[in-house]
Formats: sequence, structure tokens, C-alpha cells
Amino acid sequence: MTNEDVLHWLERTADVMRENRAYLTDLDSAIGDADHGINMDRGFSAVRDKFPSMASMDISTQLRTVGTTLVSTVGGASGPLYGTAYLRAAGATSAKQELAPADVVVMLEAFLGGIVARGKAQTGEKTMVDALTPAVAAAKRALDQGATLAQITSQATAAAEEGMKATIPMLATKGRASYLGERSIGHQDPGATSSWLILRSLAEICAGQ
Amino acid sequence: MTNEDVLHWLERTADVMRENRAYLTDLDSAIGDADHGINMDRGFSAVRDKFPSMASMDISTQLRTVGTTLVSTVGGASGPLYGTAYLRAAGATSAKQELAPADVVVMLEAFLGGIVARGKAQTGEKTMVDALTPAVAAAKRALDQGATLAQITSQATAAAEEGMKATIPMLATKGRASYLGERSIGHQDPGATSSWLILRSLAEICAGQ
Amino acid sequence: MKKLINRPEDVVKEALAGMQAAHSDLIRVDIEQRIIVRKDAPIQGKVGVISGGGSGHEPMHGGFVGYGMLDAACPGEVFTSPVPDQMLAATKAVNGGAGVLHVVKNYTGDVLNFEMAAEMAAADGIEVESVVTNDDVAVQDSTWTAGRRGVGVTVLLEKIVGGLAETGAPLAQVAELARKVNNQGRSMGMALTSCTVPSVGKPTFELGEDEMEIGIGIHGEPGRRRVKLASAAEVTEMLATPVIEDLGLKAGDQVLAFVNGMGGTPLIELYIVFDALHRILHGKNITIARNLVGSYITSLEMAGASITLVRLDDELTRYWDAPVHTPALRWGR
Amino acid sequence: MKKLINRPEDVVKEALAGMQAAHSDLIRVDIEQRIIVRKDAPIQGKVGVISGGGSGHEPMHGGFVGYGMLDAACPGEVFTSPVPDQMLAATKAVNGGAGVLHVVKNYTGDVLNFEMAAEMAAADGIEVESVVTNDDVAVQDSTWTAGRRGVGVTVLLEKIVGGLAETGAPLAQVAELARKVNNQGRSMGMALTSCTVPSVGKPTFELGEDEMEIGIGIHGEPGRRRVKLASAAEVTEMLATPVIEDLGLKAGDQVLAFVNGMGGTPLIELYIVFDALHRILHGKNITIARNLVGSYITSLEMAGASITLVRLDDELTRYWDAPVHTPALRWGR
Ligand SMILES: Nc1ncnc2c1ncn2[C@@H]1O[C@H](COP(=O)(O)OP(=O)(O)O)[C@@H](O)[C@H]1O
Ligand SMILES: Nc1ncnc2c1ncn2[C@@H]1O[C@H](COP(=O)(O)OP(=O)(O)O)[C@@H](O)[C@H]1O
Ligand SMILES: [Mg+2]
Ligand SMILES: [Mg+2]
Ligand SMILES: [Mg+2]
Ligand SMILES: [Mg+2]
Repeated sequence: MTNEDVLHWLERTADVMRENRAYLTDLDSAIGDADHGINMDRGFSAVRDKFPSMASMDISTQLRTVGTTLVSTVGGASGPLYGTAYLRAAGATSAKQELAPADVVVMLEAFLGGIVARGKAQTGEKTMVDALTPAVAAAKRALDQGATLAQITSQATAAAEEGMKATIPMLATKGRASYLGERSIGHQDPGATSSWLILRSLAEICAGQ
Repeated sequence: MTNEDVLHWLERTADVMRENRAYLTDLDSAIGDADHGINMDRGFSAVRDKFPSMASMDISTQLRTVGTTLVSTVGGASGPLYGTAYLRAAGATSAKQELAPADVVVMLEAFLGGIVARGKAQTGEKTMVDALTPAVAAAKRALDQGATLAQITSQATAAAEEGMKATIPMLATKGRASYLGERSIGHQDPGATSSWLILRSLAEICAGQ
Repeated sequence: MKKLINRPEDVVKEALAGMQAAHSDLIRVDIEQRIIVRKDAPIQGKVGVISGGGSGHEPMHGGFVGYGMLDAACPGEVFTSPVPDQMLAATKAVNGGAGVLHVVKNYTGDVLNFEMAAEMAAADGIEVESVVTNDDVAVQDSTWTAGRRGVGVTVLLEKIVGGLAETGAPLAQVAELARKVNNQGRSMGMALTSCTVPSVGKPTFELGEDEMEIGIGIHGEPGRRRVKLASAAEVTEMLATPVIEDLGLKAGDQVLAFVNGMGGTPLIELYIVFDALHRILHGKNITIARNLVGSYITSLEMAGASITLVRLDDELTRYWDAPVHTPALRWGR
Repeated sequence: MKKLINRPEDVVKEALAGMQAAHSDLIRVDIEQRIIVRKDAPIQGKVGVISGGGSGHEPMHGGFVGYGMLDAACPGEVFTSPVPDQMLAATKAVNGGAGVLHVVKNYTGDVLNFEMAAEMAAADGIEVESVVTNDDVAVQDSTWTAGRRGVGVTVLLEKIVGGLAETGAPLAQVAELARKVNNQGRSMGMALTSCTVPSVGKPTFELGEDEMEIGIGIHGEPGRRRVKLASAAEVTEMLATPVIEDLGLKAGDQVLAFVNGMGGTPLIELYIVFDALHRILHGKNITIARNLVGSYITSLEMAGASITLVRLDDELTRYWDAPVHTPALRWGR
């Protein structure tokens, strides 16, 4: 995928975050503090303002710009988490003019790696990690089986959706939801949901290829 | 009427204020501050505590006791107003062992006189005065026509009720309700209502005679 | 009714006990007589300044008892004027031989009860002067009403007058300054919600989700008119304009601006209102030389706010700045 | 949604403008960078103490910026941790060469953002120490959670630590005192009503007319459990008991008792709670040597209260009593 494709992915992500602003916030109302959708929309709106200047950037610089922008506009837990994720993704794609399917998988691994490094969460704690970990695994599997980028990203998205749904019965032990104890059970994690949306946006762009 | 009758009147009044605590407070909610029933019940409950000692008092002392008790327990506008009313009534009945019909009318005049002296209200301002003024006039008329105490007090009560109802269309120009301006129209004045209840209690006692 | 209370009839008594426990360094609470007295009262040769009114307006008045403000306060039942006995007891407790000033908010109940108390005090040979505050511009044509209500200015007046009294000024001068502050101040308030008198158990009035009351008093009385919800900027305009006009403020004037919360409105909103007020006054070239932002004269848990402006001169500014040490207001010591 | 606001997205900005207009004698507000800085910062040789967190908790933290408390505060969006850029800007603005203490409430968002800010400051050669407050006993078995939340103790810690920093003590000592205060303090809160985040427009959670939440945080998060309404005495018991036990208070101990309102609860109710708390502690022979009663760490317009107890020794008492002059807390000058 080219830097133009990456820009399309980011544009799609920004639109999706706006469309799901209320939905993500409702999820956060149930087990958090009712701001996840607002946070993500605020962050990606700031990213949107930079799209004009991003067309001429290479992929790594594009992703770094997203990371620094999210860090400095989102706040909350998701700001440093997604910010670090995009910064790590930028690191993993430096000097690349195009991303082959393998490069995209490496990028997704780095993305997840950033969130784990920053948040220290493991799977099963009812966080973004529960959507992203199976997604990255699925992407790797598809790659090994020689799948196309479209197949890789759509299988990653499907896995992320499963992982997201799997957070519903989980007892939160990280983040704000953990304060609820038992009462966190039965609600879908907002961050796992935004992670799925980010991957779904990627798959939609790659579907074209 | 004897000091025993007066005590019955006061006992009846105390019961009626308790029964109408919520009703008077609701009326005060509409155009005041939602406490008239609470105030009257608090005051007459304090009076009730003094009933045992009041049996041995003469009429004037009984009424003075009510006046001072109301002054020191009711507060609000109605405390000084009714307090002064009973104190004036006490003055008008001093040294009397029994009250003839004429004496009762004099007592009621003094009662009204106390409220007017303290509150400076005229009829038509949507206050207690609008119930008590016609009541006293009716009592005088009945007395001149040689009516019995039962007739005098029941006609005074009927006039008070009319006066009370007549406050509904009035624009309040005294007391808290006056702050509402036009919005005070269409509501019955709480104080006029408690005044009517006081007279009705008297009539009920005298009906026996 | 959702309140942190025990039995409704114990609300005032227990709140007083709490104040005593929290502020025993400043005040003496007589639960029986229902009065809050400055710990070092009576102060010989100093004019005693007392006030009182219904409870439910906390911190007013009990929270203003202490050095440089009130010598005593008489809390009545919720929204009900205290009784003359309390005022007389307070008057006696603070009389240091220089006489006592009664600061009375203009409500029939407060006026009549303080009137009786003043008569009793006079009978006991205590010199008493009464000053009635009536700053609420929401109440118009006072010939047709009980007169404008005493609201926000009362708080500022108690501070300023208390500052003068602390200097040992004579009763006549203290009363004169009190009248001056009242003349130089105006207020107007609004409510987003009603409030519930504990012993009643239900809201005094009902307000729709999209409605607010403009021109309310401080006892949950309905306001002068009910209008659709508006922005903080519009609400501030609705409150500030009549205050500015009634006070006849002109470019170049200096004011003490007081944005008050009604009890249920958080500070973040009061600062937004203050920002709006600041813009309005700035636009008219009126300077906010001093200000007070917070919930100081409340109506139980009512959500809403009021705006009070007092035209300042050197004398008022000096005594506003003078040291004060009470549970609710403290500076300079 | 009934609030005195304009556009939801302008709430924080306009509240900051209001604070600037009201307190320009004490603070400097940088609306662009979203920081509130003590007017005379940076003070050479003095450790800078900063804090920050989501907005909606006013007066915390901005109201605590001034002499003897915070050097700067970083307000985030409502209930959302500020971003590292703000914290870095505040850190630079208050660095007088003696280093900067970051007071961080234990929420993942606050911790992660302050962590990034500290990394950036270190890169700029500024010495930073971070202290995380985690006093909320409503959060149990912290091995299974993000750890206890930082709530009421944060306010008291900022005052006490600010008092020490004012003496010119070195960063290590200031940080050590901060950790000591956090170790000696515990809190627990409850809600009678939910609250509404302006940009959301509806209550974060729904509560029945006869229900309350016990063990809430300060972001409108639902509490640990939902129970039937109870009296102030019972509620105080529910909050005080776990605090007393977790802190291991014994007869003879002296405490700083803080009864805090959540934003929509009026002072009269807080004094009733303080009265109940005073009885409970008195019964256990624990002395309330110092106290604070009022709404200092709030959740927008939520009705409710929290109780914080800090075990006092001479050092903590000395710096609690030390002069402070901020918009929200002032004494001794
Ligand atoms: N330690 C962590 N590791 C990974 N993700 C986390 C962690 N803590 C919280 N999250 C994610 O952050 C989401 C909440 O983000 P957001 O609501 O924007 O921040 P905040 O909780 O500060 O309000 C949660 O739904 C969860 O998925
Ligand atoms: N100046 C006055 N003269 C006569 N009656 C008055 C006057 N002012 C008020 N009232 C009466 O007092 C009643 C209100 O009494 P209450 O509610 O107990 O006191 P408050 O108004 O102080 O709460 C009114 O309904 C009215 O009848
Ligand atoms: Mg959140
Ligand atoms: Mg009334
Ligand atoms: Mg009343
Ligand atoms: Mg948040």
C-alpha cells in the first residue's frame, strides 16, 4: 500500500470515529466515564486538519504525525495508548515508500506492541489489547498462507471483532472499568471497539486492492 | 363562653392545623415558599404542649399564652401576625371570667386589629385580612340582630370562607406572594385559609352552645 | 427527596452541630437558643452586627460569623424567618455597650420578627438600629409589592459593614454605611431547577426539562417569569442588564461583582457566568475592581445563579479589603 | 441537560477565562496551552509543584494554584486527563531550577500522560519527580484493578506539600512528604445523583429516586454498589468505616477530616455529614484536630459527598496550617 492508501485509511478512520462518537461514548458510560467517543473524535479531527499537509509525506512520517497529534489532543488513557501505537507503527515503516503485505503485518505488530508497552495490559483484561492481539495473530496466519492484503486485513478485522465481542463477559482489571469490579461484566469494552473500527477502516481501503 | 370553651377552641385549632398542614403548605408552594402549614403546625404544636397548664388560666391569660407561644415558635410572617392577633385578643378580654356574645365579637375585632397593626395590610391585598375583615363585619351584623353565639360564629366563618375564596382572583401586593406579580392571580392565599380554619374551629365549639 | 439528611425536623439542629464541631475556634453555637455567636463576643465598645433569616441559604448567615463580619446569626427553620426570641438572645449576646445593628433582608417575615425583637431589646435598654436590604431588581414597582427582596447584597454588606464595626466605629456610622452599601447594590437571580424543603419532601415548583425561572428569590419562590432554557451568555445578559440599569452604572464606574451559585450549580458554571459578566461590563467600560465567585447565598440544592453588583468607592473598597476570618470568608489573617 | 454553559466544546476554555478574569492577582491562565500558572512563577530555587487532571472537579486543581499550594495546574477536557504537552508546558513554566513535582491522581489516563510528560521534561533536562495519589478505599484488591483511585487526599496533599515547597525544601524531601500524606490518607465517596458530561448531554448513569451509589469515583463512574437511600448518619457510617479500618486508625489518633461535596450538594447537608462523622470518630476516641468542609473535588453537578481522613503528626499539621493563598483555599495571609 502507498502513502496515498495510508492517507485514505486515516481519512476513513477519522470519518468512522466521528460516526461512532456517540456509540463509543455510550459504551464508555456503562463502564467508564463517558468520553471515549469524544476523545477519539477530538483526536482524529485534529488529525483531519493535517491531511492537506500529509499528502506529500512518506508513510512513516504520516503515521508519526498521527501519533504525535493523538498524544497532544486526545488525553485520557486512549491518547498515550493509540499515540504510542501509531508512533511505533511509524518506526516499523521508516524509509518504506510502499508497504508489501508483510510490511503491513509488521506495522500492525508494532501498533499492538506500542499499546502493550505503554499500557502493560495482557489479553483478558478487557482492553484494546483483546481486539488487537487476535487481529495481529490472524494477520500473520493469513500472510503465512500467502493471502492478499485484502484478505489479511479483512481476516484481522474479523478477529478483532470477535476479540471485541469477547470482552463483554470479561471482568475488567485494567483502566477505569476495573473500578466496577463485577459490575464491569456484561459490557463491551469501548477501546476494543475503537481498535476494531481502526482495523475495519484499513480493511475497507485494502479491499480495493 | 368559658375558659374551658376557649381551651376547646384552641385544642380544635391545633388539631385542624395538623390536619391541614400539607394543604396549607401546598397553597404556599404555589405563591410562597411552601412553609405556611409547617409553620402553623409547629406553632400550634407548641401551644398544645401548654394545654395542661392552660386549664387553670383565665381566658385572657390563655390567649396571651397562645400569642407569646406563636411569636416564639412560628417565625415567618404568620408568627408575628397571629402572635400579635392573639395578644390583642388577650388584651380585649382581660379580667373577663366569661365571654358574652358581644365580648366574643370584641375579641375577634381585636384579633383582626392585631394583624392589621402588625402587617399594615388592607383588604384586597390577598392576605389573612381578606378572610378576617368580612368575618368580623358579619359577626357584628349578627350580634346587632341579636343572634346567638353559635349563629354569630357560624356566620363569621361563612364570611371568612367567602373572603378566603375571594383571594383567588386577587393580585397579591403584600407578603411573599407579591413577588410573583401577575402570577399570584388564580391561587388561594394560604394565610386567609388558616384564618378561616381558626374561625371554623371557633364556630364548631360554639355550635354546641 | 434525595438529600444527605436524617429526620427533616432535625436538619437545622444537626447542621448547627456540624458547624460547631467544625468551627469551634471561631464560633459558639447555642443549639437551644438557635444562635451562632462569635467566640469572643461581646466585644466591649464594639458595635455588634447580627443578622438572621431562614435556614437553607448556607453559608449565609452562620458562615459569616467571625472577625470582621457578623457577631451573631439567627438561623430560622428552612426558608422561615427566625423568631424574635432568637434575635433578642443574639442581640444580648453581642452587645458590648455600643449598641447592635440588625441586618434584615426585606421579607415580611424577617422584617416583622426583627421588628418585634428590636422592640424587646429597646425594652431591655439595648440600643438597636435596623437596616433592611432590598436589592433584588426582579421585584418591580415596589409600591405594589412588599418591596424588593434582600438577596446577594446582604452578603457583601455584612462583610463591608463588619469591617467598619471592627474599627470601633459608632452605631450610627455603621448603620449609615450599611444603608449606603444597600443603596449602591442590586441583584437578580435565576433557577434551572426547583428545590425541596426537607419537611415538605417535594419540589416547591415544577420546571420542565427545557425551562428556567428568571427573577427568583432565595426561598424557592417561583420567579417573575418562566422562559425556555438559554445559554450562559444569554442568561448572564438577562440578569446583568436590569442590575446595571437599575443601579445606573456608567462608563468609568468601579464595581464589586458577585456571581453566586444557588446551591446545586458547580463552580465551573459560575466561572463561565463570570466570564460572560466580565465581557458585558468590559464592553460598557465598567471595571470589576473586586469580585466574589461561589455559592454564598443559596436555596438548598437549587441549580441556578444570581448576579450582584455593588458600585465601589474608596470607603467600600477599604472595608471589603479589610481582614475577615469566618467559616465561609477569610482573608488578611 | 440543564447547565449554565454555552457550547459544550467551549466549557473548559470559558471557565478558564472566568478564572483569569476573577483571579488575575494570583494566577496567569494560558488559554492556548491550557495551563494555569501561579503569577510569580517560576520562583528561583523553589521546587515547582504541579498537578492536573480532567476538568469538572472545580475548584481542583486550578483553584489551588497560588502561594503555598500549586505552582501550576493542567486542566484537561471534562473528565479526561490533560495531554503531555500541557504538563510539559506547566513543568517548564514553574521550573525554578530546583526541579518539579508532578502530583498525579491514579487513573490510567492521568498516569500515562504524566509519564510521557515526565519523559519529555527529562529530555529537556528538567528534574521531575512524580507522586501518584491512590486513596480511594472503594477500590479493593488493587492487584485486580488499575489500583485505587486518587481522590480527596489529593486536595489535602497539594496543600501540605505546597506548604513545605514554599520553605525551599529540596525536591526529594517534597516528594517524600507527598508520599507520606498519600500513605496516611484514605477516602470514600457516594452519589445521590449522576452527572452529565456537557458534550454527552445525558447523565452518565441512571439512578432511581430511591437509590444511591456507594463507592463512586470523581468522573461519574458508577460506584461499587447501588443501594437504597439511607439517612445521612447511615451514609456517613458506610463511608467512614472502611476509611477508618483501611487506615488502621486507633484511639488517640489525630486526623484531618475532610467532608467534600460532589458539586450539587449544598453546604447545609455537608455540615450534617460532618456532625455524623464527628460523632463516629468521637466514639472511637479519634480527634479531629483539623477539618475542611465544602465542595473542593467535585464531579460536575453530581449530588453526593465523600469523606477523607488523613492521620496527622506534627509535620503534616505544621504544613497544613502554613499560610496559603489561592482562589479556593486561603488562610494566614
Ligand atoms: N492499561 C491499558 N492498556 C490498554 N488499554 C487500556 C488500558 N487502560 C485503558 N485502556 C483502554 O482505554 C479505553 C478507555 O479510553 P478513554 O475512555 O478514552 O480513556 P479514559 O479511561 O481515561 O476516559 C478502555 O476502554 C480500554 O480499552
Ligand atoms: N403584611 C401582611 N399582612 C397580613 N398578612 C400577611 C402579610 N404578609 C403576609 N401575610 C400572610 O402570611 C401568609 C404567609 O405566611 P407564612 O407562609 O407562614 O410566612 P412566610 O411568607 O414568611 O413564609 C400569607 O399567605 C398572607 O396571608
Ligand atoms: Mg473514558
Ligand atoms: Mg411561607
Ligand atoms: Mg417562610
Ligand atoms: Mg476520561
